[in-house]
Amino acid sequence: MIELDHLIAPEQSEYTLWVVALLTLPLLSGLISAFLKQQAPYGSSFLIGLNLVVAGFLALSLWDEPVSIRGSWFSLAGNDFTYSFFLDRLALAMSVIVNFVALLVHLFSIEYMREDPSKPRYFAYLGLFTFSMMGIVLFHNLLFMFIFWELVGLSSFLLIGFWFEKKSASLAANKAFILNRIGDLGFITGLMILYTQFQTLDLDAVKSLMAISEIEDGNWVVAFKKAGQEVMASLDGRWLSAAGIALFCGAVGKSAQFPLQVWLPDAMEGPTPVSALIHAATMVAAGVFMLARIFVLLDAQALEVVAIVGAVTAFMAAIAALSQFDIKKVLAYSTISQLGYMVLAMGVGAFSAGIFHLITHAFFKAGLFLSAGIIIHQLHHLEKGGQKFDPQDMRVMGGLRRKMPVTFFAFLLCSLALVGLPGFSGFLSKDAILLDLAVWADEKGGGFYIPEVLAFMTVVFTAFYTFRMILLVFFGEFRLAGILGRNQLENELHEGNGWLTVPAVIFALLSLSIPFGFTLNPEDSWLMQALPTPMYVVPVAYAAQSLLDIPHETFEVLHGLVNAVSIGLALAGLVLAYWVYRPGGKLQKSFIEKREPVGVFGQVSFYHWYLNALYEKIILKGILAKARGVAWFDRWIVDEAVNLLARLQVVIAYLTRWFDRVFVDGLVNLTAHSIGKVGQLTRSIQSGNIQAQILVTFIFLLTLILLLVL
Amino acid sequence: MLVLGALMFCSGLFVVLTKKNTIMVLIGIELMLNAANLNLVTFSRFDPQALQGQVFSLFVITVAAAEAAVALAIVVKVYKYFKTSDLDRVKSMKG
Amino acid sequence: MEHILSYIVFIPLVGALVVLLTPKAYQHLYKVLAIGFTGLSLLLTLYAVHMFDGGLVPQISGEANLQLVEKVEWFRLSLGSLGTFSVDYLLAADGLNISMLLLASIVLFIGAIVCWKIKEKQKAYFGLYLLLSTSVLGCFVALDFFLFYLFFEFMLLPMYFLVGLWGGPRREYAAIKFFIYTLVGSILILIVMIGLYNSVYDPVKTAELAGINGTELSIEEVQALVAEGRIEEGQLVKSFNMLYMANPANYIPGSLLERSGLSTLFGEPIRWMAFLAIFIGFAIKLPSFPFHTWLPDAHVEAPTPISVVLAGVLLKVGGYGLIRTAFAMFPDAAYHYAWLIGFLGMFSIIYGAMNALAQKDLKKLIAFSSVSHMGFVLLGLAAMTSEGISGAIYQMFSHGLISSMLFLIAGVLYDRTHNRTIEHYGGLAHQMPYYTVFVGIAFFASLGLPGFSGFIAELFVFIGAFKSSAVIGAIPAWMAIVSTLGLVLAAGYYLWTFQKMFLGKFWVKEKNWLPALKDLTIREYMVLVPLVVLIIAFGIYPGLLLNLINTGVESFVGHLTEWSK
Amino acid sequence: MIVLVASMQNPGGLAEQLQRLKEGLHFMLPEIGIVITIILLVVYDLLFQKNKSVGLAAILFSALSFLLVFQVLSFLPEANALPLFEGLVTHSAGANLFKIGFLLSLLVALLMAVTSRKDSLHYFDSSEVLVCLLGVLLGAFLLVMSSNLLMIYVAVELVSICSYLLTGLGKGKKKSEAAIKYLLYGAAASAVMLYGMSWLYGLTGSIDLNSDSFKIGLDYAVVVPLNIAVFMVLCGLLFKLGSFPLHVWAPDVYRATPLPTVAVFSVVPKLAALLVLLRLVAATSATHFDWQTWLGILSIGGMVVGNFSALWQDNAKRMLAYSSIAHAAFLLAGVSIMNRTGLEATVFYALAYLLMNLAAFYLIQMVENKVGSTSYEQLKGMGKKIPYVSVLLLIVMVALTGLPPTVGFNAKLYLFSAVYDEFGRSESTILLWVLLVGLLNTVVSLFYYIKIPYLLFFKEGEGNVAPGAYTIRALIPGTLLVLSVLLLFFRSDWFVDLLNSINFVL
Repeated sequence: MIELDHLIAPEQSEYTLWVVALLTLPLLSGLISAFLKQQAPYGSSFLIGLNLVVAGFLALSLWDEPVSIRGSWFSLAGNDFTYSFFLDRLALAMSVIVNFVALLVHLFSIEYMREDPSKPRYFAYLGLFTFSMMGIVLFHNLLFMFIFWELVGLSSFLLIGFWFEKKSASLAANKAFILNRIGDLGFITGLMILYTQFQTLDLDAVKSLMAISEIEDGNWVVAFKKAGQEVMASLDGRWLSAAGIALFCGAVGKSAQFPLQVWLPDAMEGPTPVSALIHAATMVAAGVFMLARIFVLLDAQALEVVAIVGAVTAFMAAIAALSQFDIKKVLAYSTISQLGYMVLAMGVGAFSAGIFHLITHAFFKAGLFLSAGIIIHQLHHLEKGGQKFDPQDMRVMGGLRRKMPVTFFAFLLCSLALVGLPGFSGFLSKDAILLDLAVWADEKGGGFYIPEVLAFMTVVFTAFYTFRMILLVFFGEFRLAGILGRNQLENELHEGNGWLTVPAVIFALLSLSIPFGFTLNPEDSWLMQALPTPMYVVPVAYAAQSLLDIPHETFEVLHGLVNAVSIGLALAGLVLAYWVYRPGGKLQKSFIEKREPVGVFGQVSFYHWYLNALYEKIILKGILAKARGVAWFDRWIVDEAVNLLARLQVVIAYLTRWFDRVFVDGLVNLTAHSIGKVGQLTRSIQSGNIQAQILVTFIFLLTLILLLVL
Repeated sequence: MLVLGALMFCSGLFVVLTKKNTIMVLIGIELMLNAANLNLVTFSRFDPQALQGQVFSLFVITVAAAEAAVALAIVVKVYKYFKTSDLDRVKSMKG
Repeated sequence: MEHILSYIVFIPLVGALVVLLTPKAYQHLYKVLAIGFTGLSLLLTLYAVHMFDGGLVPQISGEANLQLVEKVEWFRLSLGSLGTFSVDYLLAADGLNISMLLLASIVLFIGAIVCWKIKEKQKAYFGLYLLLSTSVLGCFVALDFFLFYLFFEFMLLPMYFLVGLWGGPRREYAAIKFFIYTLVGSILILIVMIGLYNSVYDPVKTAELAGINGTELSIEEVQALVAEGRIEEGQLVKSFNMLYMANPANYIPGSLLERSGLSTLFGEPIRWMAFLAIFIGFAIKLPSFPFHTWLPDAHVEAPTPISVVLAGVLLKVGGYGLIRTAFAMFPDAAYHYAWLIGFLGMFSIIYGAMNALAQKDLKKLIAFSSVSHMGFVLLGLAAMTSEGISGAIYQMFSHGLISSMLFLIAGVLYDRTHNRTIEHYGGLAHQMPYYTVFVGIAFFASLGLPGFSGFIAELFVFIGAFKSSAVIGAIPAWMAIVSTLGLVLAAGYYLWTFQKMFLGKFWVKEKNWLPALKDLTIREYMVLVPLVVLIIAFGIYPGLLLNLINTGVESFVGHLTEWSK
Repeated sequence: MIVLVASMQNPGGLAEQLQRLKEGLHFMLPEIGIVITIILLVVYDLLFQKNKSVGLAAILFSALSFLLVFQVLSFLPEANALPLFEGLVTHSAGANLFKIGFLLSLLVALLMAVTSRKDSLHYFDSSEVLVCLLGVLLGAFLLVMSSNLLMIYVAVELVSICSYLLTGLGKGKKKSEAAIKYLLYGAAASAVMLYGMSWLYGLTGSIDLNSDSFKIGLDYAVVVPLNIAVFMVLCGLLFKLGSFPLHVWAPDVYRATPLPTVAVFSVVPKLAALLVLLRLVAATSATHFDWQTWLGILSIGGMVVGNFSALWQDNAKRMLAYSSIAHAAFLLAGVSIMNRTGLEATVFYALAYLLMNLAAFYLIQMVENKVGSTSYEQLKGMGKKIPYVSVLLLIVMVALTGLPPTVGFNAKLYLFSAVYDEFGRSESTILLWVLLVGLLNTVVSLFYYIKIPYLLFFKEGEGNVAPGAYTIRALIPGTLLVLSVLLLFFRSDWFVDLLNSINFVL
């Protein structure tokens, strides 16, 4: 019988200090930037760079033998609440990537935020973010993951609302935080369930306990020893699936999955480098990372939910991206849709494919955002003389490739990766996902072809909106000049300097497929091999069929087909996009003049399926109205009820007094009438009349006697 | 005898309750007292130890006299202020 | 230092006397005195906590392993057929109250510092404040019901005057309301107290009185004798000792509240009705829906320091009372009504949050958030699991700190503009950046962000509540899950308030507030910074508190599970 | 008179009867003392023509304090009760305890009179008021001792008549009116009581409550007439107790008479009647007469009427009048317990009530001296002007409400405990209702008791205060009373032990 206390026994390693450093350096960078004032950018960037070195060192030295470090945080009711780091390849890869992206973004920001007076705050937030992100990556304990999960949410809140004087920004920040909170409810519920069953939240322990737990007539039973005596924990089996789904809710919030994805587009209110770091490369990927961590704990039902949600998200977002004007919005929606791919991958059990896509996406999407950032930055410089325009609106752009070749180059490469054309990283990862998806669909059959269909349609749309973006931004003539009526404007526009371009170019180069292996078959990519898909540990009765159990031939058979279809679809997308938005094409013109797309499809797409409307106009309003109702209820019903009691007492008092004085007379008059036939005092018996009082007293006593004696 | 006592008591009570004139009321009270006296005296016939009742009644008579004296004094006082001994008119205090 | 608890409790009283004796000419000294005396008792409390050994497992239903005990027989009455009953002066600490004592001393000290704003009738004010301090502190360490009730009742008058004399425009209404409400509660408690000490005897003293002990009798032996009815009632020593009351073996056979007693009233077992009565009594103080309506008024009208003390400590008396009396003495009834209590807790959480969502007055909002957060306490208690109970206690502690901070920051704004309406401000972050930082910290702490003490508390309450159905079956799991909604609502009302008041373009309703709207003063830092430090400290190292309460909670839960069947 | 009765009772030799009387007299010293004081006063009043007040006061206070000391010294808790004068009166420790209380209250009342601006003349310019007061005192003394229907009647009448006079003395419409009403009401009540007594006598053949023939007679008596008779007797006592439903006279009388007298009225006759009632209950408890239910109902009625009527008052004096009705009801509740515990709880409550009430009246008197009236209007905002007295008043109000840390709390606690205990024993619902209504009424009473501090401290008043601070001499008694109210909370065991040591013979 397995002993819980052994599972969560403290572990040490000579790398502990390094890990701690890896975790805390970013925090430090955040803190110092508060004091460095104007030097903050360089200081914090340096520390992040340092951290990258640490990460690299750890990655190199621990790549083949993962280390786990564990200690006790505190104990409650005999349960040890442990903290534990687990540096397996996943964690190492993630920490390298996070630090890498963070570093480049820092450098980029040095230029991008140069004029902003509150730079220190900005870099402090960035540091805080990197710190909490590293927390999620390094900790191997659900409780700690949740803690840093929330901290990430906080830092994202702060960064989105960085320009807080913009109402829209602060509102977007609130939205992001609250929607994430909703997701986190699920996370907490998951924690409750797992803790109730296993009495620990340490992932290692949870996994090994999950491995020995069984399903006995619908009950999820696990037996283990704790502090010597046996513990026989048993819950209704449905809680097992519930746990998986609940934890997944956390991912839904964080990685902007349906139905909580609406916060991500608004999050673009934040500075563009932030969007690159947080809302493209790292934080939103945290959901996927978390799914990867709990991958083996998910049972069939949970996985199905995950897959479907992922597919739906990918599709919806792709549709939404089709008709946006704001370049960042397009990128945001494409991010959502790509995240959808990753989640879908996890859902179908394509663990390594999902991670692979996460990583490739991190690079090319960051590249896209940075390039977009350059454009926005440069356009921003054109604002002068009160001539306001929205530098993110693609309708003011066009023909930029002439003036900003480097940016164009970077943007193009990243876009191709996004579209997923052979030779680019995106191709490999997406191909892997689609292949596994196809196999999964074939295995399950029936309605499970729908995700596949959605995923493949998404390929077309992705290609379409990507090229639409490129065409609108870099080709045709520079429309802003026309709008502002300053013909020489184009000459004032010029390429961003090295601070800006270098990071973008680096990302561009990383979105080629070479870094991941010179091949067209994702199987051969070293990263895929480095991160093999693990086996599920959930009880067999509930476990899904693992892709590893499926004979390799199946994949071989489908591979060519999937390749062909996806490439074909992508090209179709390109052609379609070119046909619609080619420079001088009248569709492009007509489109550009329009304030917003027409037609049902256009509207649905532009308004992202009206999700916002649904949430804000209906649900939120409803809740607020209900709140007011409750407040009214409290004030006028509950409170008044109390006051009423107080009043009631006064009423009683009045009644007694009435009884004491008035009723006396009433009775008196009454009796007086009756007696009055004999005596002649009917006229005048009034209050204060002693006889009356005596009389009533006696009557009262006599009635008492009658009541009690007889 | 007892019946007579009871009758006296009731009539006394009745007088107390119905007559408006203070003096009459006092007389009513006298009646009640005397009813009690009557009882006492009557009962003391069956008294194993002799005559307790009769003694009691003697005391009652004495006390009653004292009471009456005080009462009349107060009535006079009342009459001084209210110029009447009619109880219904004697009311300066409400409630 | 064997009388340390007495010192802690009565030092403020001494302070009150000193203040009363100090002539008006020196009234600038009053605040110094108040701070000094509360500070002194805070120091002693810290020392007591330092001496407190968290390793000892206290016996909830007996005096074993009590710490810092002071027990003197106060008086002993022999009321004929009621038998003798003895009232002890019994102060002691165990895992259940040490944390509350610590909290009380801290908050009272901070409250005393905040009192510098009070300008008029200083003598009376500080006298009453110190009086209040004594009664509150006493409430937490008194383990004799009579003594406890004395302190409990004695909180009313100072509070009544502090709210009624130094409060806001509707202060009198608020004060009366508070008074009446709490009095109703304490009357209910009184009924039960009478019932209890009439049914419970003190085995030790009984042994003495009954003179059985030529050879010293053990408690068990005495209990056995009584159970066999070999000691007639006249010889029993009825006890006010809360710990003895918690032990079913100390109930006189055939007494109304005897555990196995079948004596019923209107068809319900009297024990259950007694539990309900005492529960309501403390639920009013807590407060829980539907007994909470005094809280918003009292908070809104009370001056800042009093709001701080009210939210920081007085509410906790309710929770502590529930633990110490209702649950410890009536485990079976508690178990029977756990569903109801849990539901009330859940409902309060959401109901309070919904109310807060609709408030326009900052203080009202905070008040309702208190209702919501106290709901967690009820939920955790109803769970009857160690996680739940620890969570409840932790929640009381952290809410004590956080709500104090919230009321402080509300006070900061009110001092400057005498206006607390949320809509009247915008973009204060431009004007008062550091203030904004503290507000942000307070808000995020209160909405349960990890890293702050509130998170730990709420997490444990949830876990415990969920676990309950699996281990003891007190409340269903869905209550925990539904209650999590409270987190989102909290995020909602705090963030929107924050956004309305502090973010966006700078804007205030009255132009003449502008000069007043300075950033924090050094005094305000002095009270805010320590709170922040504490909140974070208890947030990232829960062991600080848990090491004190763990054993207590464990044996308490053991007690519950043992007797709730 | 004594001779007469004695000779009636046993036709033994006159000599040993006289012997017995002599022994008896020695126990009657306090009463004799009072009588002597009365005579002294009258004589002094007749001898001297002008400014007698000093002398009168001197005589009075010296006499009273002498008596008080005497009583306290001669007070032996363990003393067995011994019937005197052929069982006409019984000399018992319980009675002595009450006597001490009476003396105390009379002293306080007279101190009030001395300090009071308005009334001091009225009290001390001639002997009559004082004589009446002493008459009341004497009556009360006899009443608490009397164990014989005859004695009860005579004592009650003595108390009553003196009270009528006290109400009537002095000028003013109100006084005379109140007096006549009081008198008629009282006379009627006592007449009824007497009639009841006569029937009791008839049914038992004895007027000596302790005599065996009385007890035996009760057992053989016919139920219904007996009950009616007992009830009629009860009426007279309720009247003296000023308890529902024979309370209607109280408010008017209280309003018409000056505070010191009210203080006496609200304490002395009440408690005397209480003790007699206890005695009567004890004597007739063996019968089918269901005391518990009757008293229970009466006390519930009293609590409700008293408390809720008090809510309406706008004058501290009348408020206290009604509150005294409520307290009388609480006492009845205690009586209705009908066991030793209940008895002690009741006596404890009675004496606590005595203390609190005296304190309350004394302090109200002090306020009146400053403010000129006891109407709420005048009390407004006095907290700032006369802080010390106001704080004392606050404490007393808390005590009357029955909250710690005052003796009022213990009193209520013990009373309710006793009720609860008896309920636990007998499971009789009426007791439960008494308990619940009682507790409820504690809340209700808070409303009007707290109103006084509320007015004193919270309200801003324009009422102006008479110049000059209180003299220490005036402050000391009030302070002492309040202190005792507090002290008896912290050491109520002293008191209870005293009660335990006393063997009440009823």
